[in-house]
Amino acid sequence: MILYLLCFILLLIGLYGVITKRDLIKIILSLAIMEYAANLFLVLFAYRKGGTYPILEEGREIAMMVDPLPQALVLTSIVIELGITAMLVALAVRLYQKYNTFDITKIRRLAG
Amino acid sequence: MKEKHGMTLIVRTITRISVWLIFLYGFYIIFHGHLTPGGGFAGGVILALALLNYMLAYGREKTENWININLLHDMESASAILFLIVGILGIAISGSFLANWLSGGKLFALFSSGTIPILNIIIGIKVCAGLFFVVWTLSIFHIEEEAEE
Amino acid sequence: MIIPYLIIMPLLAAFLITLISGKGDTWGVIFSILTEITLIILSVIGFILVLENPLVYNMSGWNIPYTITLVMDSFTGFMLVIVHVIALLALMYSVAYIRHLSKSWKYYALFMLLITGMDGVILTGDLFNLFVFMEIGLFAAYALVAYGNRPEEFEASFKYAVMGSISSTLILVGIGIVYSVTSTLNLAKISEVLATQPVHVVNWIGAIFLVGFGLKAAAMPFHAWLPDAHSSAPAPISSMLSGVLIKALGVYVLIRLIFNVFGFNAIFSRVFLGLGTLSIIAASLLAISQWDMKRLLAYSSVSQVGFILIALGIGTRMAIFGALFHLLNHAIFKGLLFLNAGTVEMCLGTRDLKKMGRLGKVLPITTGTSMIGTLAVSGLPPFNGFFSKLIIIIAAIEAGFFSTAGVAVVGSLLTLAYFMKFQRYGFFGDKVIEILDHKPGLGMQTAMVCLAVLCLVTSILVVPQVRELVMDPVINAVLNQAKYIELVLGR
Amino acid sequence: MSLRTKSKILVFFLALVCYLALTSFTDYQEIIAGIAAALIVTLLAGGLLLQTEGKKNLFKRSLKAVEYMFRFLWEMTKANLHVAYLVLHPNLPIKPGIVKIKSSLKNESAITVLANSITLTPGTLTIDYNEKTGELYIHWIDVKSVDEKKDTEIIGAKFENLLKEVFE
Repeated sequence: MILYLLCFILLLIGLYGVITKRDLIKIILSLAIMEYAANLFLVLFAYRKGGTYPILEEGREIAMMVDPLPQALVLTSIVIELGITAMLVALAVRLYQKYNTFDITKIRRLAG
Repeated sequence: MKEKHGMTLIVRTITRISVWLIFLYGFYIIFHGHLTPGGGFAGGVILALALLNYMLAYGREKTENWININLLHDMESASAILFLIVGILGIAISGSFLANWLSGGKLFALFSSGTIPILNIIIGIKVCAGLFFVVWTLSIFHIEEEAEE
Repeated sequence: MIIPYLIIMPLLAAFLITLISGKGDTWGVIFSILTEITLIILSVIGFILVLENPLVYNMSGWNIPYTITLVMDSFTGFMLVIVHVIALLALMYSVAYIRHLSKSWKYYALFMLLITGMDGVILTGDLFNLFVFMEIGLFAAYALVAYGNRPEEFEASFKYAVMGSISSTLILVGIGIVYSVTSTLNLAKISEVLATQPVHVVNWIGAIFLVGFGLKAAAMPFHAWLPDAHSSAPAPISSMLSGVLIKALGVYVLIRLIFNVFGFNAIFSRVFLGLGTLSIIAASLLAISQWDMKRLLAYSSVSQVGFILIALGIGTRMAIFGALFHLLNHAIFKGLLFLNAGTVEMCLGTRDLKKMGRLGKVLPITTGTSMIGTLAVSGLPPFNGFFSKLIIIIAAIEAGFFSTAGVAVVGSLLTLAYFMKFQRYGFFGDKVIEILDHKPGLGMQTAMVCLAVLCLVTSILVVPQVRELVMDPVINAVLNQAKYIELVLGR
Repeated sequence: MSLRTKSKILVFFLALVCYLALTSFTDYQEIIAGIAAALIVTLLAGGLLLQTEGKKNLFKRSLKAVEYMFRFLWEMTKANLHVAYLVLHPNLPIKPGIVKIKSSLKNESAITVLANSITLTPGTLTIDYNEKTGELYIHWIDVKSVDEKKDTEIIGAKFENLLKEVFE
């Protein structure tokens, strides 16, 4: 249970960072923390006490393997996050080119 | 402007000596995707890192001489199309998209599990090219920015 | 077996465009338009086929617990037809419009990815697959919002991407919770298992998904990204985003999850009513104060999504008809209005309503079609907007939600008010304009005229015979949870 | 046979051996896959390994290399003890700074090995190398002198002479 709580706290730390930080790069990093917390959560609930890795090899029994599906989901979501993070970094670089700053409070051409 | 021409001689020499080993490991991971952890994505990332290692050590111009950037770009889209073609062949042969239309082979052998190794190789190429172009494109931004100032 | 091709074709087109095109956009235009025409034909055929008996497609030859299922019932077909009609017209419009921004094939490849994402979300019967396709579509949307290479577009795109990532993370957590409760990701199976769970579990899961997909649908407290993103994007993309993306990724998924999977209950109804009321009133008031043409339209999108939400909250058969009808109508007239705004922006070089004037002489077609669009969105007869709003109000009164009916009436009046402003300053201002920066192309005008005609034609859906033929199967698909489970699991 | 071809052949066999060591030497499927992988690697990065023509006396040079290894281990042990002494001393008598030393080595590999040896030895760390003048910049935890010649003597000389014999 304590692990789930820590995972949730990690998610909140990321959310806090996204909301309060003013630097574009810090916002991207906070988003990454948030996404890692979600991934961690997925891996965490698939775990069980004494479970082993879910890879079939010669002479291994299936009984004590952990659930492989959430791990597959996490792999997929990591790939997606890679794409989104690359996109965000590219946008941040372009914003820096146009405004000469990473400070989000100074990037305000769109009102309201 | 030092970055444009790469890093010092020490880094370059190490890269020169080790780049083939990184490539080999990437191919190993891709080929064994259906037997061990890893697979197309992980192996593709390793391949891309080998290319990026060279790019960081030697700079952009030398990388352009070493690998054909246009060919890599074409390979990226071609690999996606190949993936879809393998999937559509599944419709044609077995009746549903991405169905495994090759024979499964013996369990735990290298040449087994039908189309999955083929798809792994295709994904590996796609990820390698894609990830390489992400960093490549970001480094173009960098140079433009310096030129503007 | 047409179902997988609806996803394969746009994906194939996207990568063919990147492979074949050198520098120009000729191949991009040819491939994307050909694909889009094929997709329209496929989706119309599909819609007609599934009116009788829905189709289920299991990917890669495995059976249900091990595979990703694609489900096509009449609701899916309905959404697909909307998406592809708007997409084809937006694409026709793009050819001339995008060339004045930049001549690149990248736009068409991204556009095809956007279509892939939406098609996938609509067709899939698997929760995680839905997430993946949603991210594909959103990724293309982020890139397309920033396509015009102006500072404010990057800003809007960044904002959109950050908000989108937060909501995607929430949805991922929600998927995790659903999987830990039900041990499956197939929507029908989830529905089956959740029926045996205590109701508060269902409500909590529903709450997470409501926040996540509410952000995508831009219901009022979660709307902050929409006015920036939708007003900064290139015009055809604005019309795609406002017209279909927020519905395919937000409203459609909410309807599918709440009605077909979780089961509609009083709490969901209250939440929908609350979100809808807030969206209608607050967004309309915000829209009145806007002087930026496309921003006004973007706020109007938020308030119109509010109408759909309150209709869903009422939840009777008639209200669902109103919701689906309004969804269709909003896609058409908001698409049209964004294209009009884009034409004006291209021809005058500004979006500021104060700087515009009398455009009747130089842009007769745009003025005429925007008039039709305005009348439709403000709910004046004989246009489609009138009927859908009327149906929603009647349904509210029938079900005893009098305050909701009142909100809907006030909302319609406010809509009329801000669109009067839009027309008065945008097209019938005091200054007579005679010189234009650019001339609108033929494709642009055709697209606008087609949408304007559709504004009138879709009114035909209220005729009882037509409604029975087309809309009743769709409403049944939405309302009948048991049938969905039965259909997918094949019992 | 040109240098590039030689390099490619060398890479091919090295890659094949490495791949088979990762998997198994007996399975024919692995051998086929290994040959394929080695071929691709050779095509991609084969020409990069060798850049300078090899010298004669390979056997003698290998012996020297082994000797160098032992010398290096010995120096490392000494330096480890020295740093341990510095850390454990209650006054912490360190005097960090960056010094410049001059190396007479010309061969790229030799310089790389020298720089890495200096980095691996505790207490010293190679920061940069100037190709034109042959100068190495080194961060030193306990700077004993600021004179370039003397520093070269203390840090570089113990490796340099042997490396010259190994590579040149």
